[in-house]
Amino acid sequence: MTDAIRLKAKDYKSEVKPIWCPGCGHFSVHNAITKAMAALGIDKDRTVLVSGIGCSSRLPAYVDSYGFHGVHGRGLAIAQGLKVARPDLTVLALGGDGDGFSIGGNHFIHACRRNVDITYIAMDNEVYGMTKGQASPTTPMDWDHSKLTPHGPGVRPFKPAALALASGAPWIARGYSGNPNQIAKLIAEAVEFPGFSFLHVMSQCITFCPEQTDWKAIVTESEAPPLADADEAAKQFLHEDGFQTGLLYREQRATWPPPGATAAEEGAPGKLAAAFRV
Amino acid sequence: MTDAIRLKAKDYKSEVKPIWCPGCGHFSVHNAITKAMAALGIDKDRTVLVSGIGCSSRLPAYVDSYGFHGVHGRGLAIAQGLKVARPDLTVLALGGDGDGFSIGGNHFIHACRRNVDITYIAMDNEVYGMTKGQASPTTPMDWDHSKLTPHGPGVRPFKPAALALASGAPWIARGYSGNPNQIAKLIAEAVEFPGFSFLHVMSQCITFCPEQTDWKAIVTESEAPPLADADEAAKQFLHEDGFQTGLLYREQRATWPPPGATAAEEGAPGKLAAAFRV
Amino acid sequence: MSTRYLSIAITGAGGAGVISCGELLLRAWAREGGRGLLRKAYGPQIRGGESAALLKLTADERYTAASRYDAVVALDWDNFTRFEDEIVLDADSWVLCDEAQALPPAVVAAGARVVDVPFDELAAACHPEGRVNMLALGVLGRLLGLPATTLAELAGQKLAGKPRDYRDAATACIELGAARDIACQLPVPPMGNKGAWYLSGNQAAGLGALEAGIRFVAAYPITPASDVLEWMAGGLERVGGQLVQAEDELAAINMTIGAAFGGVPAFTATSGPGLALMTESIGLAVASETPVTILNVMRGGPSTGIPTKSEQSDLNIALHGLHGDAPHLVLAPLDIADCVFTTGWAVQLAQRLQTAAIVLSDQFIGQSTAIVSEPRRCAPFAATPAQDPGEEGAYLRYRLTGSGVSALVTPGDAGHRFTADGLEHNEKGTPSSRQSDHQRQLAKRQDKLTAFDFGGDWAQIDGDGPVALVSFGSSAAAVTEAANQLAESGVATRVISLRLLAPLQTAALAAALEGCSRVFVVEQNHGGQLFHYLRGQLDFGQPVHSYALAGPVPLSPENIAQAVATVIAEATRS
Amino acid sequence: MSTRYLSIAITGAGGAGVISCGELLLRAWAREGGRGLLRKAYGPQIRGGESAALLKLTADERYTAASRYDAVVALDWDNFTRFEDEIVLDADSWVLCDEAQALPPAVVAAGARVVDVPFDELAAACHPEGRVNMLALGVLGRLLGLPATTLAELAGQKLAGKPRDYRDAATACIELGAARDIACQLPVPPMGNKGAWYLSGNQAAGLGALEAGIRFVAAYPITPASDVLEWMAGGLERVGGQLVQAEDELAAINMTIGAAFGGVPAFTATSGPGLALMTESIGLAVASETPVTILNVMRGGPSTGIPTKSEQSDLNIALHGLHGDAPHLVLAPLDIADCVFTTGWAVQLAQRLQTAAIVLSDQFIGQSTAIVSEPRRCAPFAATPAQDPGEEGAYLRYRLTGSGVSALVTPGDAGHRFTADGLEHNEKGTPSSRQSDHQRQLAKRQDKLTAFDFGGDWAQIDGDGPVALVSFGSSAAAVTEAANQLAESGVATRVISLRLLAPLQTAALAAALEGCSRVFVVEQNHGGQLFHYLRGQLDFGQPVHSYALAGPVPLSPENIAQAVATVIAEATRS
Ligand SMILES: Cc1ncc(C[n+]2csc(CCOP(=O)(O)OP(=O)(O)O)c2C)c(N)n1
Ligand SMILES: Cc1ncc(C[n+]2csc(CCOP(=O)(O)OP(=O)(O)O)c2C)c(N)n1
Ligand code: SF4
Ligand code: SF4
Ligand SMILES: [Mg+2]
Ligand SMILES: [Mg+2]
Repeated sequence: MTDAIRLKAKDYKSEVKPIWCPGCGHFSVHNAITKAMAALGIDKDRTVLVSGIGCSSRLPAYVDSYGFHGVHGRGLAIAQGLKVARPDLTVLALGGDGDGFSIGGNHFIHACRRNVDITYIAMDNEVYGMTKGQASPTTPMDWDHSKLTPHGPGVRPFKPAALALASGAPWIARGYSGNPNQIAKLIAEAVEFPGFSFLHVMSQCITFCPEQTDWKAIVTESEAPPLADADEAAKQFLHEDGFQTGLLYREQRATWPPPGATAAEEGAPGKLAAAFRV
Repeated sequence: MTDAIRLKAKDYKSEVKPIWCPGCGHFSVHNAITKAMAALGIDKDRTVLVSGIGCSSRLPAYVDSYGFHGVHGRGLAIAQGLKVARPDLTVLALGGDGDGFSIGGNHFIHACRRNVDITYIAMDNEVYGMTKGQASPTTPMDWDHSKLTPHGPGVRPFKPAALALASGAPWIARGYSGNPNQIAKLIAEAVEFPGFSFLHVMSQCITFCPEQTDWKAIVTESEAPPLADADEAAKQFLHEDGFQTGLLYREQRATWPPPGATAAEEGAPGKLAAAFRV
Repeated sequence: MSTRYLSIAITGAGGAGVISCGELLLRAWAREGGRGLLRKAYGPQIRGGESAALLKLTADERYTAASRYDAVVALDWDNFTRFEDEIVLDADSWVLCDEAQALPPAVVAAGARVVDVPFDELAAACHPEGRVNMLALGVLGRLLGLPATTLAELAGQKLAGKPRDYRDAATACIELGAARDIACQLPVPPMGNKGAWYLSGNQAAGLGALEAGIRFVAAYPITPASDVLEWMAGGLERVGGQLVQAEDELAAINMTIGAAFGGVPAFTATSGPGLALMTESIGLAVASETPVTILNVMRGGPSTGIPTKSEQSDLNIALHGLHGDAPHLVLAPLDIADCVFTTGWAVQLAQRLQTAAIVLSDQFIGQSTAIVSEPRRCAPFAATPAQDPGEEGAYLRYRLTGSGVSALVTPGDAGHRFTADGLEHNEKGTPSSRQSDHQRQLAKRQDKLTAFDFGGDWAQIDGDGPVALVSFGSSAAAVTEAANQLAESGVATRVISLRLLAPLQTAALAAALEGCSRVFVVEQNHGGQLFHYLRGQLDFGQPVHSYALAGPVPLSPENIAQAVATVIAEATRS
Repeated sequence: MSTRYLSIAITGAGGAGVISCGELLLRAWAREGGRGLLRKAYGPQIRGGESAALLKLTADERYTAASRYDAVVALDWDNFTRFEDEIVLDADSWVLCDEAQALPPAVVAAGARVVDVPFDELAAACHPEGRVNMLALGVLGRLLGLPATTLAELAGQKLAGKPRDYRDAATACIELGAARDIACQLPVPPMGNKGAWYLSGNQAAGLGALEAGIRFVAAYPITPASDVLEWMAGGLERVGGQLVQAEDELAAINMTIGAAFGGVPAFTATSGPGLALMTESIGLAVASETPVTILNVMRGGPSTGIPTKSEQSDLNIALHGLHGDAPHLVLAPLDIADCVFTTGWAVQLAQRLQTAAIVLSDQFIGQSTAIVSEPRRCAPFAATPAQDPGEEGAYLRYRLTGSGVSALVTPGDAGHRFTADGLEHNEKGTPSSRQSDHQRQLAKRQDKLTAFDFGGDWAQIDGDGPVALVSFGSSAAAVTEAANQLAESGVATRVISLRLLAPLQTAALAAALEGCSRVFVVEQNHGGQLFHYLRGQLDFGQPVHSYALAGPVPLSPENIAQAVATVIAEATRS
């Protein structure tokens, strides 16, 4: 960033007032993003936040950068297209557990596999907040607060970190909305990591899952260095209770597209046309 | 099956002539399915084969049972809806690697998670056969035979078994088109397994990937009992070269919907209406 | 104003419970034999934002949105401006509020009469757990002449799960409100009708579907369709059906198709964005001749648009959103009660004609709650005319028959195995790319719709005047109301409210228009979708005008009447 | 028959190389200054099934499908019946085949003249690696008067990667064929034109897109659009762009939108089923005003339909398949060469008007290869009229301007940060559910299209007779040809071939129809989609008739001419 004055976190907030319920975990993520931006001294004009639809996906408008509030479940696809076309930009994709793991599940696993250099923050409250509290793919089997699944979804929840690992994600971390400073630190690392970085944030929905205030008591913060071994990571991710936070896994591998893929050939369009002449 | 005469494999073939290229691996799967049906003495009239679109997905018409040839990538959704509505039927879903892991990826991971009692056979030739040879999510990174990806896809292929495991599939096996008897045995076991069973068949595309005839040399057949431990399985699936065949993983867990979920209440529709009366 | 009605708006912060207040008031009103509608409006906040309960009480069940409000109960004025477009006040309006809070400029400008009710103060003084909405309920109940005991009883039922203290507080506040003498006269409509139902359009649609035989639903939540599903989840459990919450709309429609293929009548509900995701597979249902019903509760578009507000802008996609030539059914319920009939009819038609039916409801009728006379039901169709699948082995799933409808068997049926296919196929179902097979199957799928006798329910026709007002779905109420107003000013109309949009009953519609000198096509969208569609299908012998106005504010009968009157006046003058 | 052309069909098993034979023949013909078209037809088998190379050589570049065949080279007769609908023979036709193989009944019935060429035997005798298709190439080359050396040279280029033996065999077979004296006279059209191009419509569309500035493509393979993408993958690499093979069409369109938001002109290509999956997000492009171009290469529908064959049945979904009121651009190239112009124009219009453009090509022009005069290009638009985003911080992304087009900045632009949104929004882009914002933004998105001056390229108009023949896209060629035939029988026509379908240029079209006594709307689909669309948009003062016939067999000029003549005769009689 060329700007001489160092910006503070609050300088990265836009003037739009969030629509979230008081006490919503997404406020923490919003704070953490702006903190990370400040810590990185990131250029607002060269940063884009992309999202789908959901309470969480409303976030881009609250940050003073470029943003794209897309359609439900497709934020990751927009973000990848943007980054491939404009490798000079810093691109973050954001969304909820419904947006990312339910309707957007295919883009999630393919983004992990494709390894385009973007950061993806999934704000997981184990519920569809925006549509007033239905079960998501991470909702506990027996959560019976939704009339749509009155006896609970009855289906084992996804373990997003395990899914990301199996799909090929090279950088996996977890945060908790009760600890925005840690989220900020992880976001900064994710942005700097060259490749697809997946940050899973447990972000409580105070309105539809007030019981999530109990998360506070069971969250653990990992001090251990991130695992670089996929076996170990898989073992951990399949078994964990889902509340260990910190950088969990990191591996270096080639990003896509390969660097320098877009060098133009001298006079190319003309030559292409010429090839059709008899 | 009530029928007194025991049917042979060939009795389960329909009269429609397959459109496949001579030498296509899908013929083996077709044979294996009819063998398994004969071995199980399955009732043709109570069996449904559901598929998406692709060379592989053409299979249902070649079997003398009920069938549904759906649209690209959605066979698993049709199959699950059918089985939930009609638990009395035997439902098999079939398709290719493009159909199942690319466009159908979201249904694949959610079917693994949901655990409806169907059998899913993915006929993986690491290519889109039907559309004339483009890369699929399982194509090797450097496979440069498609004009769409002239330097190879450049992206690490999915490991379908690992993905299935991370998504929650309780029964995972692998077959190879060079060994239809083993496929038949696995299909029979899959059909009898109470829950979602995922059979990954390496089924060569002789036309667009003639190099796949080399698979013969590297396939191994597992004699070991299936793993029941997810850690061990994950470790194996993330590392394997993809050619170990046999039943790889089996775990018992509750299927969805829970049994007996559809018992009707006496006079229910009338009572529902009555509740709206002032 | 031709129709006597009483309109009341109750506004407040999201937490204040204005919607509960409105619901309890309407329920009590229903008990006394009143008729009325409750529309709910929310700001964009999920919780804690402002909300409004918009009541219209009217003895004749004319359930359009109110064009002005007789009374506003403002528990606070925060963000009132968000509703400014909808809550129109004038000098005849009464405003009940705490005068200590400054009035918004719009209210001052309207010159409404203000009555001081210090809600917060009174509620707090009445009981430590006292709540302003219950106080308002008492106040309004008195103005309507409702017994405080009824209000308290209904509140008690609603709060059954809450601590006793809380319930006591409610009763105390209701009583306090009911005891308060307020110098304000409201034009209370007559009560005393009996035999009413109390439900929302979404509930009515769910009931219609279940009654018509739906036993399987797969869906993905979306506003404003989620509450159809939420009601059906409970309902299906009781009738022995099954609901699957799918991972997305692509799965939802395909699961629906799978269940239908299994012979279980199957249904899904969604809204615009979800419908868009489903069109590929609705085409599969059409091509494979698998019966499915899709309820689309329309909201503001395009794209994510305005999810919580009403509009009729999904007509185009419902009619034409499928690729290829894919004839199917499109219907639209005309009002809340009609959601029962039209949804049930759609389900039965889909089953009978082995195709997809799209039902276009909208947020206005879907999420409003009303007191209505017992809804008409779609009489169960006579059993499907006997279709003989023929001998074992000789079954032709897609046989060319006179009616275009072929015998359909379902798995489990012995000896009539077939493979359903979305690829073009011959009569047996085997894929074919021959011109002859293609043309015949295309014709079959079209002809079975064209040839079917849909009877008289394709539209509701009122009046026989020379000016035709044509609309579809929920606009019908506003148009009917506009027709009444026009009648008062001497313009005789003929109101044609379309329930069946595809296949359009062109001959019947032409007959219905016979003798009309002028046609107005009224709809709630920007592009005049119905207008263009009708012109494309029908040769109008008379001038046709478009009255198309996008949401989210409901269509206003007054404005429609005025627009019609203006055109007629101009035509007469020139 | 008004236009002199020579039609040749070469049929055989999939492995026999009939398509290569057709391609080499057409290339050699091009070298000599001939003009012609090659259409490829395959059976459903992936490999090993039957296939046909359908050639039409005609000096005037009238590239309709042949209505009958002058000659058929049948390398074998297996499954010939699959092509029976397309390869029409009569007593004037020549059939070159091995008489040892029994003739199919249809050929016998047609009374075609048979010439014995024992292909298998001759090829085997000529060289151990001898191939029948090369023998046929030699035979046909001689009949067309093409030098055997040219054929051998082109075959050598094509077989460059094969072993020498193989290439030698090809040369030997070609020479043997060329030396064979065949007692058959074909009406060979004149050659000697120069400066031709040799390409398919799909290649032409790809070229048009790249020349218009496309530098990003995301797509998912689908027949018959994959070869656009396959050509573009190579092309983009050379012009410094990027192609992403997406996991599905949902990802493809959204990646395209993402790149476009980044300021890089972006494109995707698909066919019916894929377009259906994209409509939700095309609506996002419309609402967020992000420019994208979608090429839809139409195939037989509905559902999976007939993937390898042509049809024009995706007009409805292209026009109306988006939910909500979502005005956008729909265009259709009129022929293979025009794919360059129309696709380029679409890209530029999408960029200029900040919206989505759907281009409707089809399998017939997309996958046929032709020799054409140098294609016309869409002249690069003058740089977008200066749009001042205004001062830092005061930028209104969705500002209401006179033209409806607002200044668009892309990330990286200092100080004009905004968030694009598919939710309804105010001028700044902040979500809003207010009536006033909604109505204004709806109007803006419509008006920017309505107000734009599209110039004269909206249609191609030929003739000024009183009978109008209106069509769109690839039907234009058959209609033009029909018009010529009608002219010969004294019916003067006016052919209006629509290139711009939305926004429909109603005023220009009405002007073009002025003085016409009768209008025929011609299209290749079952439902008469264009017919109904035009009637819905335009007040026709004269009778309008629909000539709509589904695929997969291409529209026949003769049948169109006859249908028109019949209607006119009847009208005159009555
Ligand atoms: C295609 C489509 N389907 C459904 C919806 C309705 N919808 C909006 S947000 C949402 C889920 C939001 O849940 P999540 O992503 O977890 O975000 P949260 O609100 O919990 O932060 C749904 C189902 C939609 N907008 N579009
Ligand atoms: C929505 C949609 N997109 C794309 C296609 C085109 N398509 C047909 S089959 C296929 C891939 C087939 O590959 P796979 O599933 O691996 O089957 P295989 O042919 O290799 O057996 C594709 C992309 C389609 N039919 N529908
Ligand atoms: S509903 Fe839940 S997720 Fe949405 S804003 Fe409120 S607390 Fe947050
Ligand atoms: S193209 Fe490949 S997958 Fe398809 S039928 Fe031929 S060999 Fe099999
Ligand atoms: Mg959530
Ligand atoms: Mg494959």
